[in-house]
Amino acid sequence: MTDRIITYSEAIREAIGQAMEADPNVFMLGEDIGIYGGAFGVSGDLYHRFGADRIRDTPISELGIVGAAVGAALVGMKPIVEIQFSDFTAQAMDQIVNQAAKIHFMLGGELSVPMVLRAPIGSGTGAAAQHSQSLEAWFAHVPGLKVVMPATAQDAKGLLLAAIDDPNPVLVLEHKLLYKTSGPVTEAAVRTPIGKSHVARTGKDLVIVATGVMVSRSLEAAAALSEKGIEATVIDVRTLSPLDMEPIEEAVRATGRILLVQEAPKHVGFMAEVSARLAEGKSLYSLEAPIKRLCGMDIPIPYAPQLEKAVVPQIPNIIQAVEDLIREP
Amino acid sequence: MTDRIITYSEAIREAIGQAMEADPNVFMLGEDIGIYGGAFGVSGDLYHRFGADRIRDTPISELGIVGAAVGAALVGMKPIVEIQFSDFTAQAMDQIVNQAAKIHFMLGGELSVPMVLRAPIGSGTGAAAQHSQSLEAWFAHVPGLKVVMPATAQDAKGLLLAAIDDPNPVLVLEHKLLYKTSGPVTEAAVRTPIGKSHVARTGKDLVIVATGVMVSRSLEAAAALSEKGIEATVIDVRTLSPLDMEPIEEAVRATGRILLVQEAPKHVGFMAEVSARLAEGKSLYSLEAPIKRLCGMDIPIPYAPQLEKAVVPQIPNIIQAVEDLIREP
Amino acid sequence: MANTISPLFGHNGAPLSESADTARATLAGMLAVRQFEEAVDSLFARGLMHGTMHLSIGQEASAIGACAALEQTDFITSTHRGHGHCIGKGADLTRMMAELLAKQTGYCRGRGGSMHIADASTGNLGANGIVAGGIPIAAGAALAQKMKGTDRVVMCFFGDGATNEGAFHEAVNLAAIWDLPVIFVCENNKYGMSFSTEKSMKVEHIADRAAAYGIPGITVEGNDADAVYAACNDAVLRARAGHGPTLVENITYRWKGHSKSDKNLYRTKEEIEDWKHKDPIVKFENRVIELGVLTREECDAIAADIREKIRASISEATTAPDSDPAELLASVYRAIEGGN
Amino acid sequence: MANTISPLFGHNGAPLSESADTARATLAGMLAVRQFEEAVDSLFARGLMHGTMHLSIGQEASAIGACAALEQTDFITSTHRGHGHCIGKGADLTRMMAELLAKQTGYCRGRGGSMHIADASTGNLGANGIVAGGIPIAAGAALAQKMKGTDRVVMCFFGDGATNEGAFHEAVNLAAIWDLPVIFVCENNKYGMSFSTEKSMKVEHIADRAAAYGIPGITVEGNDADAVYAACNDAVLRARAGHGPTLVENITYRWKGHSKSDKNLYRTKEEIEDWKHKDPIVKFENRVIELGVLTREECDAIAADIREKIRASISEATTAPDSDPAELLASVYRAIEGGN
Ligand SMILES: Cc1ncc(C[n+]2csc(CCOP(=O)(O)OP(=O)(O)O)c2C)c(N)n1
Ligand SMILES: Cc1ncc(C[n+]2csc(CCOP(=O)(O)OP(=O)(O)O)c2C)c(N)n1
Ligand SMILES: [Mg+2]
Ligand SMILES: [Mg+2]
Repeated sequence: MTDRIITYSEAIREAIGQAMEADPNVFMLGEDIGIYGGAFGVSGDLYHRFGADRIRDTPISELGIVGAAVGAALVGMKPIVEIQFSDFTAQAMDQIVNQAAKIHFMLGGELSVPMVLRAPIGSGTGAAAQHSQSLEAWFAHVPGLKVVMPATAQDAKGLLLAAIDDPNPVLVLEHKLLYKTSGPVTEAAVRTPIGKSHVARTGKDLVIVATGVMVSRSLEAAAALSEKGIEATVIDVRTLSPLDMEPIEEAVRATGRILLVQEAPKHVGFMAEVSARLAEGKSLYSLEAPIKRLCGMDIPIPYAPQLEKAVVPQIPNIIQAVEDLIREP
Repeated sequence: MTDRIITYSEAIREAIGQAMEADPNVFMLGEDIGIYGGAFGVSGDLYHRFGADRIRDTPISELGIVGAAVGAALVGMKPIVEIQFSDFTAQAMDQIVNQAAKIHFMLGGELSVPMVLRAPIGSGTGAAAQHSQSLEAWFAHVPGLKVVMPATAQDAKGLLLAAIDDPNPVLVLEHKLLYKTSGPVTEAAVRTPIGKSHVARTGKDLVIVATGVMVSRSLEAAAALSEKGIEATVIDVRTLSPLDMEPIEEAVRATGRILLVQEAPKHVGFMAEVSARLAEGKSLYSLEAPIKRLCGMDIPIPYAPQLEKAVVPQIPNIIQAVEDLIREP
Repeated sequence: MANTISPLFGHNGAPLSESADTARATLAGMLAVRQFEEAVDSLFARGLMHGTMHLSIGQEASAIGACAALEQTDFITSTHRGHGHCIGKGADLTRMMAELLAKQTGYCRGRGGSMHIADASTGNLGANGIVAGGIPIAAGAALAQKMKGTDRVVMCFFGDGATNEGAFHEAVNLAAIWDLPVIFVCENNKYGMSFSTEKSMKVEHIADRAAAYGIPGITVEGNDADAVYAACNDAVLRARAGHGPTLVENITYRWKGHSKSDKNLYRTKEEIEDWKHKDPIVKFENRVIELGVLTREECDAIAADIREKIRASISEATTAPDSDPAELLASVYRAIEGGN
Repeated sequence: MANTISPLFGHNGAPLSESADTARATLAGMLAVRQFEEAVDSLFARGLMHGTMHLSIGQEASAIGACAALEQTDFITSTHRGHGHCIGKGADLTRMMAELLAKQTGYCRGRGGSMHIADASTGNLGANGIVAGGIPIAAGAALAQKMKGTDRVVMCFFGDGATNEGAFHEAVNLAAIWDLPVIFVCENNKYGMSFSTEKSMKVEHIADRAAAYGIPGITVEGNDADAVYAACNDAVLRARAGHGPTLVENITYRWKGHSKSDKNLYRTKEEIEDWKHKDPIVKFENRVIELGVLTREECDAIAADIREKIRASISEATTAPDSDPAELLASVYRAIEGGN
């Protein structure tokens, strides 16, 4: 099968469709995923293809829904839960963290929870503080969960398929601003491996490590920087837990400079971990400049468009940060 | 007034009592805090002193309780919520994170949420994975919350009093193993300032930064190391958000070596932030060895006593880590 | 100068349609909600407003009839579909409009937008972007009243969908066991987004759920401002007298989609048309004219007056300064008096 | 060799006390729970067991009577006070004891302890340290049965206190709207820790809460194994026939404190004594002897047999290897077949 240019949303929908065709135990559970087609239109026509039983609309009960997915997974189903906004994982934290993440270990290893939880993250839609968070750090901190953040349409499909295969609970955090972006996606059900960081661009002067929508912003920044003679390697972390540091460390050894970019607030965010891993290993000695983080400000996401833009990294901020970093002694 | 040796629990109770005497708007809300005296006996006789109205027993409804505290705080009360185990903050995340943390900012600044949330953290009591977590990293990552972790009886009192004064929502994370430990505590209602790290011990060879029960373990380790000729500075972070890096950076400049110790799982934990702050500043150049983190393993807390001990740092592990660190090139 | 409708406070319990003053205030309130939202709808369509928007057009009798049972000093908590509640409690239309236009003069200084309007001066503790998020908060504000010994009550608005959240259950139970002065007003517009109440619950009425908490539950024709007022007034009196909460269910309907992205696939055109024939404003207007309380001309004059207020809100808000990024970082925490 | 009591499966609905076989099994089950917990209590008191422990002594008729309505292939979810449920579903007493003793041979390899015993082979999806944590899980397991078209049911145990959690509300509603094959068995022992049901809710019976979900609710004398069985058997038949969930409330009482740290300040000695006179085991024993179904000697023989099993469980478990730290890191995630 071949590649076509489709959107990130379409790629997710295609993955779910292929998984549901291949395995009768796969089903979807979520608010307004049926005839409405999903708050962001992701489930689309799946309801018409698979029916109300397997594309199962629910009441507004996030804790109940996730718990039901845990229970179904325990007895052999493979539920995919859609949480309308990742902010509402707050409602379901007990089932995600105290149940799903711990059951396999805590109950002695016989049972497991092959559940996928999809949730849109991020700001940029004018939806304000309760609908715009990037909470990946919470989940990455919880042993027993796997956390992926697809940055391209291909990975939106591939990581989701891998997540569905996985016998463990996997959170797939999708960035809202990516849903309508397009890219080449294989028609075949090709998996993107969970647990591998991806080198999206190679350059000799520094390495930019990014997640989610910051990957494409970093690539655009890198393209602009290239015209100024600065060549950046860009690494898409893709899986936040378990984290693959290998290509990041290699790139640091090669370039000596690193910029870490995330949308989430800086304080105790995911990129702190990447930084800490570098600082506690041999890579430390390859650094020619301090490790730089460019993150969201430690502020709830505001509503006004100019404020919303101001609190998370934009392409010019990345370019600026790289230029500053290159200038470091 | 003078100092007495009292327990960490007694110090908390004394703080609450003094705050309730001083301000009729202060009250407590929580499960079994009344005649039962609290799951860990912290509220003790407060019920008899202040009555069922102000030491208010609740049904098992964490989300409802925290939400009620938010509402009461909005209209001028100063609620102190006790969550029986910090693990059950998972039930209340929406009210903590989407409401309490954001209201002041998101609603334009007129309203605020002067609420205190107390919750026991940590392992060591054989209560297994759902009753032993250290989730401070979650809360420290949320703008709008303040997070403190008292490590001594004096700070258990002083930080709580400061938290009650604070017009913002403050989480006070108390370590279960500390409740029965004792120390000198001023009788007067002396505040421990929120937002200041504390140098608990000074030594020239390295700095150990710790939180919660790891502070006393680090001090004990430091005492043992001293007999071997190694002198450690020990810094008690005390406030995780907002974080005061000043004394930590100063100690790094003075010693060149740093060990970060936390009980929580390592991956994307709080100490990653401390490490990242050092690695992105000038302190990086003072390092004579990589930054070392000694953390809980990335594992749910197991029940068996030997397993439970094996997964979080103990005094011998700290000593070992220091010796390794000192030996680094 | 404030650009508000003057809400009714301290009314004596008689039907709103019975006297010219109350009829006028009620009509003005409902028209203000309608026209405010129509204006917002059009600003949005013309690309002059961003974000998302949840309109309560068709539900005006619920907000205005319910708020008419309150005193100035009482509190409300509101929802994502909250413009009506704000206006009913006396919010300044210009500051509301400014908020939606992301202006520094808006209720939230442009930080919150439509879903987060709050107004301490009128006792509005805030709209909420989280379904059911305001319910525990309302219980807590009511607990505070009880502990302080005031006679203020809290009116808590939420939708039918919200009653499926755990927050509803826990909070209503707390209010019940503590006899808190709170009125739970469920605006049952038949859908939580696309999911109908027929599918989301097995009971016929939301009010049936009161049985689980041992409190009274009442189902009301929610498009009849008089009926809503009567039920809420009873509930307010109960609450103020220390007899605890009531669950009031206003049966109503939203004419517009759930939000801007709604294609209305889950309901029929006929259903929407049917409900448009039950327009709460037309119903009330016809009644007061029939009763001879107001004339058609008087009603038209009220509408014209409101139109002027809405127009003023737009022009004043449009020329206000944009919200200011410079003050953001210092706004996350409330500063401690005297420093820390 | 497995050290279990043989639970009743496939019983025909007649009272458990009516035939010698069912009477024997019921008595054995209740005695096993009682003696297991008494043994655990004493091991704990002697410092041979660590952590905390929630004993169900006094509540045995609820667990055993309810499980008697199940088939071997049915599922249960349980609670922090779950020894009775495990035993009722057929768990191996030695593996349970080994778990409490933190042994590698325990149900959870010593990783979970008392609050986390699960047993896939008997359909026990796990005790739970989180109050109400198992309720949504039960709904989900039942949803799976419905989707797969099996005729298996899920029995979901929880306490009175758990019904104040949002999880209860959301999960029961899901089960109701989808007609899921689940039986919600509330063990109402009058207290959630120290907080009595009189204080924690305004309704008289937990079963009253069924009204909010449009499902049947029934209050049962929970210390009468026959009554519990009858109510649960009806509920199981309903569920298996596709008619959805039932809320069964077993009124019972725990003799011991909530956990090891309980000083029983919230209840009177008299209340505890009163309930000891309603001992479910004595009640059942007396009935079967009175009915002439079993003799006193036969009853004593059953008790002696159970004592032997419990003794065996302790001695086997005590000599088992401690749980192994070496395997921990590799146990957090289930390995992917064929690698990833
Ligand atoms: C906890 C949570 N879940 C889901 C949503 C997304 N959402 C916003 S409004 C809404 C429907 C609410 O329905 P209802 O309570 O009936 O209010 P209505 O919109 O009909 O006024 C949903 C699902 C949300 N904002 N919060
Ligand atoms: C979410 C949560 N909140 C609080 C607790 C602490 N806790 C454990 S058992 C218990 C009482 C439970 O009462 P009930 O549901 O009636 O069960 P019982 O103990 O009476 O069998 C409490 C408060 C918990 N484990 N989980
Ligand atoms: Mg609705
Ligand atoms: Mg109980």
